[in-house]
Amino acid sequence: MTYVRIVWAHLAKDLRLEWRSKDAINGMLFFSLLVVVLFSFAFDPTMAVSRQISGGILWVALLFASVTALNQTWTRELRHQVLDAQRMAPSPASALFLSKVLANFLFVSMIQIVLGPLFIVFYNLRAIGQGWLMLLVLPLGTLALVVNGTFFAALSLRTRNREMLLPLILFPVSVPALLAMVQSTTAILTGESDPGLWIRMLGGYDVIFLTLCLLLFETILGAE
Amino acid sequence: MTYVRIVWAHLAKDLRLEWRSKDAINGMLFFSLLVVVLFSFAFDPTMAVSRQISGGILWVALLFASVTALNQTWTRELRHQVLDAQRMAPSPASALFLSKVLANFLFVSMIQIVLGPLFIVFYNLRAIGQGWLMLLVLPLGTLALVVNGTFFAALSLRTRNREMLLPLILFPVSVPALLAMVQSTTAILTGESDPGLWIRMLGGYDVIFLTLCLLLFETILGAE
Amino acid sequence: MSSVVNTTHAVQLHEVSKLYGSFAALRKVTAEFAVGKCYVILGQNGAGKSTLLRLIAGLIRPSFGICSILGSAEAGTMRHSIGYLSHASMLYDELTAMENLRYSARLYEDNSHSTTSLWQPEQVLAMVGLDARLDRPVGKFSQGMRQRAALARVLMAKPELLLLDEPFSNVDLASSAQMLRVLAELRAARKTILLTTHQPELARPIADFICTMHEGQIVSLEPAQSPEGRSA
Amino acid sequence: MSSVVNTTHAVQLHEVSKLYGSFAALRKVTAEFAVGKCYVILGQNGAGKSTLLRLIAGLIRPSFGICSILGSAEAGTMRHSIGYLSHASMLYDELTAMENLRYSARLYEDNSHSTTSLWQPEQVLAMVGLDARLDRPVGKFSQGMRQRAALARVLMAKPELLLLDEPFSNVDLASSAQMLRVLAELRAARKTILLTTHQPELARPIADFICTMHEGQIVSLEPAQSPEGRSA
Amino acid sequence: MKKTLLIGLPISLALLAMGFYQAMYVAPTEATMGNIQRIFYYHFPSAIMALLFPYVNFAASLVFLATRRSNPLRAQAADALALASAEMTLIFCSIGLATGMLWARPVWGIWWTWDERLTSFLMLWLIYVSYLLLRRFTAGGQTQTLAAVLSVFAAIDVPIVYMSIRWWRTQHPSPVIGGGPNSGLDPSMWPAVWWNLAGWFVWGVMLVILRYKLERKRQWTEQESALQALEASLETAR
Ligand code: HEM
Ligand SMILES: Nc1ncnc2c1ncn2[C@@H]1O[C@H](COP(=O)(O)OP(=O)(O)OP(=O)(O)O)[C@@H](O)[C@H]1O
Ligand SMILES: Nc1ncnc2c1ncn2[C@@H]1O[C@H](COP(=O)(O)OP(=O)(O)OP(=O)(O)O)[C@@H](O)[C@H]1O
Ligand SMILES: [Mg+2]
Ligand SMILES: [Mg+2]
Repeated sequence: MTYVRIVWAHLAKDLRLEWRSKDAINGMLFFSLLVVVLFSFAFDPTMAVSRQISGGILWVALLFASVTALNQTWTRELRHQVLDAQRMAPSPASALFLSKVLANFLFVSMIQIVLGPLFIVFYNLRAIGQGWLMLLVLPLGTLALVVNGTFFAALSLRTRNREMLLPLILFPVSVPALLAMVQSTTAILTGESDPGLWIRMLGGYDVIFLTLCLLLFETILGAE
Repeated sequence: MTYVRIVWAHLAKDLRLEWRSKDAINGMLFFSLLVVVLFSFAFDPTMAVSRQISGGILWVALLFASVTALNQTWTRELRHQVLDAQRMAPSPASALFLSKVLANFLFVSMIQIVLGPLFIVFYNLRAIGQGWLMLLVLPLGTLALVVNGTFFAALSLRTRNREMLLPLILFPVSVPALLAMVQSTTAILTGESDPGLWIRMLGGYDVIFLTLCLLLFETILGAE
Repeated sequence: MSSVVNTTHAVQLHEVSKLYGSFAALRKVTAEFAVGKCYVILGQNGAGKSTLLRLIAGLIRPSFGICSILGSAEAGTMRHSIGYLSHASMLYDELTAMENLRYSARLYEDNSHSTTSLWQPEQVLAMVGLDARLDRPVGKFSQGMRQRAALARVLMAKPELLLLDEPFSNVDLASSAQMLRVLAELRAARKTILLTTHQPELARPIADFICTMHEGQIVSLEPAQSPEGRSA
Repeated sequence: MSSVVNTTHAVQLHEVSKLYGSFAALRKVTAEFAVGKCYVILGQNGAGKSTLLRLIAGLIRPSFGICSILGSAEAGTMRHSIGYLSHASMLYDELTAMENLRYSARLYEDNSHSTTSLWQPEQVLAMVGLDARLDRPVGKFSQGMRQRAALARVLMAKPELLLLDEPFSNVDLASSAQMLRVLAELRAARKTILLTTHQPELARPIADFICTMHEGQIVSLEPAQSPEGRSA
Repeated sequence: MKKTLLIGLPISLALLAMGFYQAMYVAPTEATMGNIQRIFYYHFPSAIMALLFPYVNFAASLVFLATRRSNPLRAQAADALALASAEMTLIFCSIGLATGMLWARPVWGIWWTWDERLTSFLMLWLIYVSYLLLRRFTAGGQTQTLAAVLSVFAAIDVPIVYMSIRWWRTQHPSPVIGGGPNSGLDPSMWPAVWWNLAGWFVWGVMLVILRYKLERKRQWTEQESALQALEASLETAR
């Protein structure tokens, strides 16, 4: 119970900060909109293959949007050395991590809710496979991105070239997740293959890495 | 002469800061490699159409890479309010801008020098059109990205969500440039049409926007 | 080195050194700080005062030597009873002082270790002389107001061991006096206080011991000229 | 308001107000600061001292009123002769003090406006009592060392008008004395100095005038008790 | 260090020379690919080595994480081993990639294909580059801890990568040999394989030991010079 309350305290703080400077979320939304438009410039959506590449486009756009957002997650903890206060607080470190994951999950989900329909409109998509499965793929994929992203953002927090480092360590480790996202999305959109395997893999990836991150976060935060 | 010396002073300072954290360059190189790999995960390069979409992929990758880099250009001026010192200095503001553009141009070019060959290898490309024209398209395109990117990074500097805002402003304004880059690259790679018009358009875009930015930068910097 | 009567010690340092590269910010510091006393740490710029406090706070680890806090030599076990005020405010610029305090309170309350309850945010803001109704975010405070809000955050958890790095810098005289009264009360309640400052005359009234640092060493640790009543 | 003999004025403020939202940080301030004098600005936390200095420095613009600097009411024309020390260091953390100064020098030198040459970085570091050979980046300085390096940057351009926001905070006593000697020399060279502080006793020896602020207004601007020799 | 070199260098050089002789002169020329196939004798051992050393790195990192508080000295040693084996992984991985690509160009007509083995091998390379980059980007006391944590992530990620790559793009025909490793290898080629494998193994282990000792020495001199600086400054203070 105490743990839940502490997670909530962290989360409420983050949401309030975000709310106060609302434009973060506005910005992310607009960002994703632009990405969709831009991509349809770069890749002619009327092409026959557009259905095949649109899964990739969706997730690459989301990946870059989240990296930009994730980089900022911890930045506010760095100003005025608030992070030192976090390190000194007696509350469990993993609660801090969990709350950040939740907050980021909320933000990226919000992007998706806008990006999804736009995508469908611009690319004239209609799922040939089981469309409702996307409701499973999207949250699972987002969680995969966000869990590792939040963790590695914390890891690169006190290094030189913070913002540079995050994608460098996040991308290689996230490859299986990205692959699973793209493949299951494509499978659903084209209906050519069964996304089941990929979705189960995403779920497994989420569970494994969330556990790992929760276990190791204390170590990361405590590192001098 | 004085102007050139001041530009050089700014540039030397930036290069020295960059050099001090030497790995920035390494990071950039690795980053571009990652981007290519990720993109080839997301967009199957073995597809028959890959030659048609690779122009778009190359530039979108570059765009994301430069946004990540550009976001950081001004960050170091913000810490400890160095920017206030810059605003108070009697040296011309446009010199500061020019030096930042040069520094960013160097960095993004460096990314390209790595990204280009990698792209060719991973996507198995061979230009059917006049390949040497790429040596014109790449710098011109980069300059277009960098000039506007640096300017808008400065513009969005003291707004709250700095990093989010940049792509928001940068993308719409860059659309003509992006279009020209993508089209000329595709024309060169497929040899199906003449890239001449697009290249001239890129050149014009560069000249116009560089002039505009140099003229307006003082205003931007001085804004309270 | 110190001539403290052997009560339990709040902080014991044994040959503690802190190196940054080949530069020694702390050099074989051996000292004991007794529970319930107020130590005023003086010394030139760069003498190592902040480094010492950060080390005791557990934010940096000694390169050599042992540092035990409130009887425990293991880092992190005594977090709930250490309060540390640094040069930086450790507050969120976008939240008001009240919001900052409420958030911080959550991280310290309901903790199985500590049985004492916390101060109410209103109380502690009054203690440092800030108006609790002020709805301006901390980022728009003046330098001195921010410093006082930072102190409020530290005091709220009612820590046993207070580490205050230049608490009076940028604070006006009236507020300094107010803060001193609070510190005097805390000392009376047998909290241990370690405090650095460049204005010794300000801190003298509450000082039990004056500790002088020079180039990474404690060169003297002596009872203050006017120890108020209580036996050292 | 002021009883300054009418020399040319370094700064003239006419009914200057600065609003943040509906909060007035400065309220109809009218004042004149004479060339070659040293003004010590006192006042509580949040009185508006920093706001006043930032306004004179041209970093923020008045909401109402006119502010003219060294005879020019247009912002930015007098940049080469204003030096401003803020709460922040305005230095690059990754460069050493020398490198920071050399860079800054480039931005001020060879300027058609100013004919006076700059100080050498070594000289100016010696003036504030920092070792020029120190090859540590500024980010790793102690708080007081950083403050002194920041002052060095400001002094280097030999500005006519010096705006110093709490230059002595976090600085040890010996260095404060050193800095005061430098300021006294500058005053002797007829530079104008505006200086805020919460340690009036420190600044008194060089003060020509004491200016007291309260809630966004200048409530008094009086000759200092012991004006050293020179006629006000 | 000298001893390692004295023992390791001759052995590995001898083995490698024998391997070279076997590969170039004794082993028969492959029927379809011709002499270019001889790259195989260098490609295969380095690829195998690149799959071996990550385990060393992982184990060492775990030891570091477990003992960094209780037994700092052992932790330091573990960290040195982790670093050495990571660098060795990267070297062999790069050799494997390079020889593979050099081979692929004449045989398949392309430098690269997204075959499962190639892709997962590339991922391994990427992960270890990011590991070493992290080590360079961080300063002071945190480097070792952060790197060890990343190493744990890598170790858990690599099998997942491998699995997912196997499932990936199975639809697409790829121009790669179908069979498993060594499927169609002529018995007369085996000696060359074994000699080279042994040679590269000894070579790799020797390099790891050397690098380990070098790193230990660096740690040691760093500590020593720090202590000396400390003592020296204490002297002048008196
Ligand atoms: C885990 C890493 C790798 C291992 C264990 C490995 C092992 C092997 C083995 C045992 C063979 C001989 C197969 C046979 O003759 O039937 C082979 C062939 C080959 N490998 Fe690799 N390899 C690896 C990675 C790579 C990479 C990264 C490339 C790069 C492009 C590559 C390119 C090749 C080529 C071109 C051949 C010849 C294929 C043919 O006969 O058609 N390999 N590899
Ligand atoms: N991260 C670091 N890297 C290198 N040197 C450091 C670092 N932190 C502090 N130092 C050095 O250690 C010495 C002591 O610094 P410290 O901040 O403890 O001084 P201080 O006594 O608090 O001084 P002040 O009164 O100016 O705050 C200084 O010379 C400083 O430059
Ligand atoms: N950007 C801002 N937005 C809103 N209010 C502000 C802003 N900047 C300053 N203020 C308010 O203006 C008042 C004056 O601030 P200022 O920093 O000038 O005080 P000061 O006299 O320098 O105090 P101190 O001695 O503590 O530094 C304060 O009440 C402060 O909260
Ligand atoms: Mg200090
Ligand atoms: Mg102020």
